[in-house]
Amino acid sequence: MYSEKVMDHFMNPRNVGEIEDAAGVGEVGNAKCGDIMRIYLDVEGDIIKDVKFKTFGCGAAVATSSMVTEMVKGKTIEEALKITNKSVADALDGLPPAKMHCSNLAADALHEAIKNYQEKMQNA
Amino acid sequence: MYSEKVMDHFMNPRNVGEIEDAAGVGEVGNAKCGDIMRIYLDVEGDIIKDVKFKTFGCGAAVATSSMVTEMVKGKTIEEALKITNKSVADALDGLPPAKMHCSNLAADALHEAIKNYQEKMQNA
Amino acid sequence: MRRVYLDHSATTPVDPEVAELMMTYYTEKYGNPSSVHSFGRETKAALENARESVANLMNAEPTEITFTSGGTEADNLAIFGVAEAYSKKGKHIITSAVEHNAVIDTCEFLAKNGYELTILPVDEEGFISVDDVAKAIRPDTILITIMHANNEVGTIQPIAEIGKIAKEKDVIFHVDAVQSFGKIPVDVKAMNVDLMTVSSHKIYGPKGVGALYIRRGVRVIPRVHGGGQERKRRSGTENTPGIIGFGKACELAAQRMAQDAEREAALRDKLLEGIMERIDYVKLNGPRGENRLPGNLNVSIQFIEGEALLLSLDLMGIAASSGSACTSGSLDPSHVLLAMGLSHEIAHGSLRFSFGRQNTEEDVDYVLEQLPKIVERLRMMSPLYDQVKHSKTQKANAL
Amino acid sequence: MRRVYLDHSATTPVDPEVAELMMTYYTEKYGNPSSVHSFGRETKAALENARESVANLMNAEPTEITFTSGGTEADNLAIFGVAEAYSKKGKHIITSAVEHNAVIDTCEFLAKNGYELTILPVDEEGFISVDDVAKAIRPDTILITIMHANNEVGTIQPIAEIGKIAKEKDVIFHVDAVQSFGKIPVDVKAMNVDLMTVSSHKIYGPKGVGALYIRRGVRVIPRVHGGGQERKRRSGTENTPGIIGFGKACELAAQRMAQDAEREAALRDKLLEGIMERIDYVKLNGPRGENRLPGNLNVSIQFIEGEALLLSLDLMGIAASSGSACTSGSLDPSHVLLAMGLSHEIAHGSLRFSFGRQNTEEDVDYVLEQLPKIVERLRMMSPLYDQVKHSKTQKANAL
Ligand SMILES: Cc1ncc(COP(=O)(O)O)c(C=O)c1O
Ligand SMILES: Cc1ncc(COP(=O)(O)O)c(C=O)c1O
Repeated sequence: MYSEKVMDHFMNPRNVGEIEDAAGVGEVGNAKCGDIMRIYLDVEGDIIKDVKFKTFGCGAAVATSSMVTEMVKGKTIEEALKITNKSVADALDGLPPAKMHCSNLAADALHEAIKNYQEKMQNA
Repeated sequence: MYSEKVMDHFMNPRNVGEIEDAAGVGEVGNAKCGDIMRIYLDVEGDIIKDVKFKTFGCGAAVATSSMVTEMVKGKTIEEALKITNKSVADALDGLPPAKMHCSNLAADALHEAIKNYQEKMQNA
Repeated sequence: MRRVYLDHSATTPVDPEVAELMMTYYTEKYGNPSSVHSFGRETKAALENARESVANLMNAEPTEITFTSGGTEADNLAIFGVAEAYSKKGKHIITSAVEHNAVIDTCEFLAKNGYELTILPVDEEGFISVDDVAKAIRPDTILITIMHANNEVGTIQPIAEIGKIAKEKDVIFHVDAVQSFGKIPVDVKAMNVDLMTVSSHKIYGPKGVGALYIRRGVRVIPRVHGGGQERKRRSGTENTPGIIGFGKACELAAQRMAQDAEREAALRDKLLEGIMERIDYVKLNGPRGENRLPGNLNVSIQFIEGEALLLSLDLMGIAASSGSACTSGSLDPSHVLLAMGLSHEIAHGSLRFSFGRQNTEEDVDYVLEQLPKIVERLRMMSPLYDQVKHSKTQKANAL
Repeated sequence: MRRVYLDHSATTPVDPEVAELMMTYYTEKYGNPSSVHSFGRETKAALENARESVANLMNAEPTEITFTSGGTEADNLAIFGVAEAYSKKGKHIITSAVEHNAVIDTCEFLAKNGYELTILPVDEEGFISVDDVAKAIRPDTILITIMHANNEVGTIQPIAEIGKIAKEKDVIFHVDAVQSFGKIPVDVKAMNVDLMTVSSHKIYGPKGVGALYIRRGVRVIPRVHGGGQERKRRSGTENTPGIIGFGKACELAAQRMAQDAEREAALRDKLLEGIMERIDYVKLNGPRGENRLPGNLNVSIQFIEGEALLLSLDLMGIAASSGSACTSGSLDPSHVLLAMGLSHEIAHGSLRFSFGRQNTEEDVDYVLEQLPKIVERLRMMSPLYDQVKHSKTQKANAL
C-alpha cells in the first residue's frame, strides 16, 4: 500500500516534537476527519533554522509531516512557500490515491506556520 | 440419479423385440418429445402369455418399458389394467422427479395395447 | 518475527481438513454437477451432502439452502429478492444503523429506486430496541433486515424477539448471520427467521462461498439468471469444491463451537484486562457478557488514529483491524461506532482484535508487550495527547 | 475400468499447478485483501497480479477487469448493468438464438420488464449473419450481446465484424467468450468489444470464478452492493484463492493455447472420421474448419435418444454430453440445435464430445470401440430404427 519511504518516515519520523516560543506555529485538519498536523518553526533572518511537528493521523499523515520538515529545514521562507502537498507526496515516492486527498496536508500546515510567523513579524 | 433397478432394466432390458401378428399393439409418445414406446401383446383366453417392447427414449423410458413387460407377463387383462405409471415407477424404486412426467409412459403404452386387443376382439 | 493473526472477523484461514477435501474436488472429482455422467453424479452427491451440513448447523431443511458466492451476494439476494417479489404489498423496509454495507448499501440502492427505508438507531452498546422494531412496522412494510451479531463490536441482537414480532405482524424477516453462524448457536426455527445470510470464509471455509436460507414458502426473485441451478434461485455452474468445503467447515464448526467460544472469550478477556491495566484513556466499545461475540474485542485508544496503530502493530507482526476512516478510504470513521454515539475522534482510534482457533495465550502476551510501546510512541507524536497531559483531567479508563 | 473424460466444455479439472498455488492462499496467505496488515497486502498483491494475467490474455488493461463468481454472473452483470445504465437512451437489446442460458434468460427477464428484444436467427451451421445484426440496430438499441464460440456446436461467430458495426453505430457490444477464452486468440481491441465474459472453470482454473471485461468509459450499474470491492462494480470479499488460480490458469493457457488447439483438433477429427466410418445415420452438427472450436465435436446419432447414449457411454467410463431434452429435465431439446434447423427427433439424439489437455489417441480408440456397440444395442430397441431398416432409404451419413 505505502511506499518504502512512507513506511520509513512513519516508523522513524524526523523532527517530532515542539519548539517552545516558536517563531511560527501552523495547524490544519481536525480530529473529526482523523488528521491534525501542527508544525513549529524557528526562523533566523530568512532561514528556517529548525522545524518540528506533532501529528494525529494515519500513516500518510505522519509520513508527510515528517517529510515536509526534512524538506524545509535550512530553506528560505520563499523556498518553503514553493513546497506543495504534491511535492511532498512525490518526495515520498507517491501515496495511495485515497490518501492524496484526505491525509496529504503537511504542506498546508507548513504554509500556515509561515503565515503565522509573518503575521507575528508584522505585528512586532 | 437413477436407482440401481432402473439402471439394471436400462442395461438389461427384459422382453425387447416385436411379436409378429400380435394380439394387441400400443404406442404412445412421439419423436418430438424424445420418447416413443411400443408394446406388443400375445393373449390366450384372458391371460397375457407374452409381451415385447420397443422404445426410443431416455434411460427412464427404456427401464419403465422393460419393467412393465415383466409386471404384466402372465397376468390377466383385468390385473394388467390396474398397473399405473406410478406403480411401474415404484417397482423401479422410484424415478427422478423430472422423469416422472415426461418419460414415465410405459403403463400408458400397455393400456393402449390392451385397448387395441379389445377392439380387435370386438371387431372379430 | 512472530506473526499473530487477530483479524478472524475479516476472514479466517481454511481448515487443513477442509482444504484437503477441496483439493480432491479441484483435481479429481471435477465433474459439473449438472452432468449426467459419473463425474457429474459424484460431485452432485457431495454438493447435496454439503447442503445438508449447512442446513443442519442452523436447523433448516436442505431444500431451504441456496448457495451463493458469499455473504454479500446472499444479503443482496435476500433484500432485492423480497423487495421485488412483494412490491405489490408495499415498499417499506426496516433495517438498522449498524448493518454491514452489504445490507445498508443494498437498502439504500432500493431507497433510490422507489422503496422507503426506516433505519433504526442503536444504544451506546450497539443494541437495537425490540420496541423500536415493533413501532416501525407499517401496513406496507415488506421486510425487516437486522443482523445477528455485529462485525465490528460483536453486539448480539435480540433476534428471536424481533422474529416473534415480525411473525405476529406477518412481515418477512431477514437476518445477516455472517458473524454469528458457526460461532454461537443459530436456529432459524427458534428465532422465527424467514431468510438468513451465512458466509463460509468466516468459519474456516473457503472465500467466495455463502448461502441464503429461504424458509419454504417465502418468495424471492432471482438476481442471477441462466442455467437454473440452485432450484432456479441462483444460476451459474456451482462452485462445487467451495461449497463442499463450506459443508465440511460447518461440520467442524458444529463439533467445535462450544469449546472454541470458551477459549476465544477467555483470550479476549485476558487481552482486554491487560490493555486496561497497561494503557490509559482506553474505551471498550460494545457490550460485556454473553451478548457479545466470544472472539470479538473492540477498544478505542484515545488521541491516536487507527490506521497508524494498525501499521505499527503490523510491523510487529500483529494483524488487527480498525473502524478508522483511514483504513477504508472514506472520510467518516465506522458508521457502527458513530451510531453508538462515539465522537469522530474516538471512533478514529478504534481497534478490533478478533480471535480464532489457532490463537494462544502467548499471542495475547505478545500483543500486551508490543501495544503499550506503540501507543506511547504514537501519543508522543499526537498534538491531542499534549493537551491532555497538560490538563490531566479524565485520567481513568472509560469502562 | 478406463475413464475417458470428454466433457471439457462443461467443465475442466483444475491444473495441478493451479491447485497447488491455490492451496497456499487457502491455508497460509489467507488475509482479506481489504485489510491494511501484511496478511491483507500479500493477497492484495497476488489478486492484482491475477488481474493482470487475465487482462493480458485478452489484450485489456487490468483496471478493465472485474472479477465475478463465474461466467453466468458476468453475463448478468454485463446485460443488466448496461440495460440499467443506458435505459434513458433506449430499451432495445439484440441477441441471438444460440446464446447460453445465462444470456438468453437474462435478456428474457428484461423483456418481461419493459425492454425489447431482437433474437437473431442462425444458419444451419450455427452462424449469425453480420448483415442481420446491422439491420436489427435501431436508434433505441443500447446493447448487442452475441457469444464468441458456441458451447454446444463450437461455431465461432464473426465477432470482429459485428464489433465494427456496433462501433460505427455506437451501440455497446457484449461478447460471451466463456468457450473461446484461453482456447483460441481473443483480443478485445481487435474485436471492438465493449464488454466480455470469461470463466475460469472452462480453462483448468477453479469453478466459481469469472470476470467481466468492461472497456474504460462503459458504464455498468452494479448488481451486488456492499463493501465496494472491484472498484465498486462488484462487492463482496474477493475469492482470492479462486481469482489467483484463474490468473495462473490464464498464464498457462497463454503458453499452451496453440499446441493444445492443434492436438485437440486432431483428436476431434480422428473421432469424427472414426464415427462416420463405423456408424450410419450420423449427422455432424456445426461447421467444419477453422470457424469451429478445436476441441468440440457434436453429432446426431439418429433413431436413438441422447440420454440413453450418455448413460450407456457412462457405464463404459466415457463422459460426454447431449443436447437432448432428457438431460435437462425440460421438454424441448437444445435450443441451439433447434435454431440450426434440426428436427426435434434429430436434436434428441445429439452427442457432444469436448476434448481437453489430458485426452489421448487411446481415448479416441476406446470411444470408437465402445460407441458402435452402444448405438447398435439402442437402435435394436428403437421403434424408429425398425422403420428405417424396413424402408432402407437415406443410408448415407449426412455430412
Ligand atoms: C455482518 C457481515 N455481513 C456480510 C458480510 C459479507 O460477507 P462476504 O465477505 O462473504 O461477502 C460480512 C463480512 O464481510 C459481515 O461481517
Ligand atoms: C457460452 C457460455 N456462457 C456462459 C456460461 C456460464 O459460465 P459459468 O459456468 O462460469 O457460470 C457457460 C458455461 O456454462 C457457457 O458455455
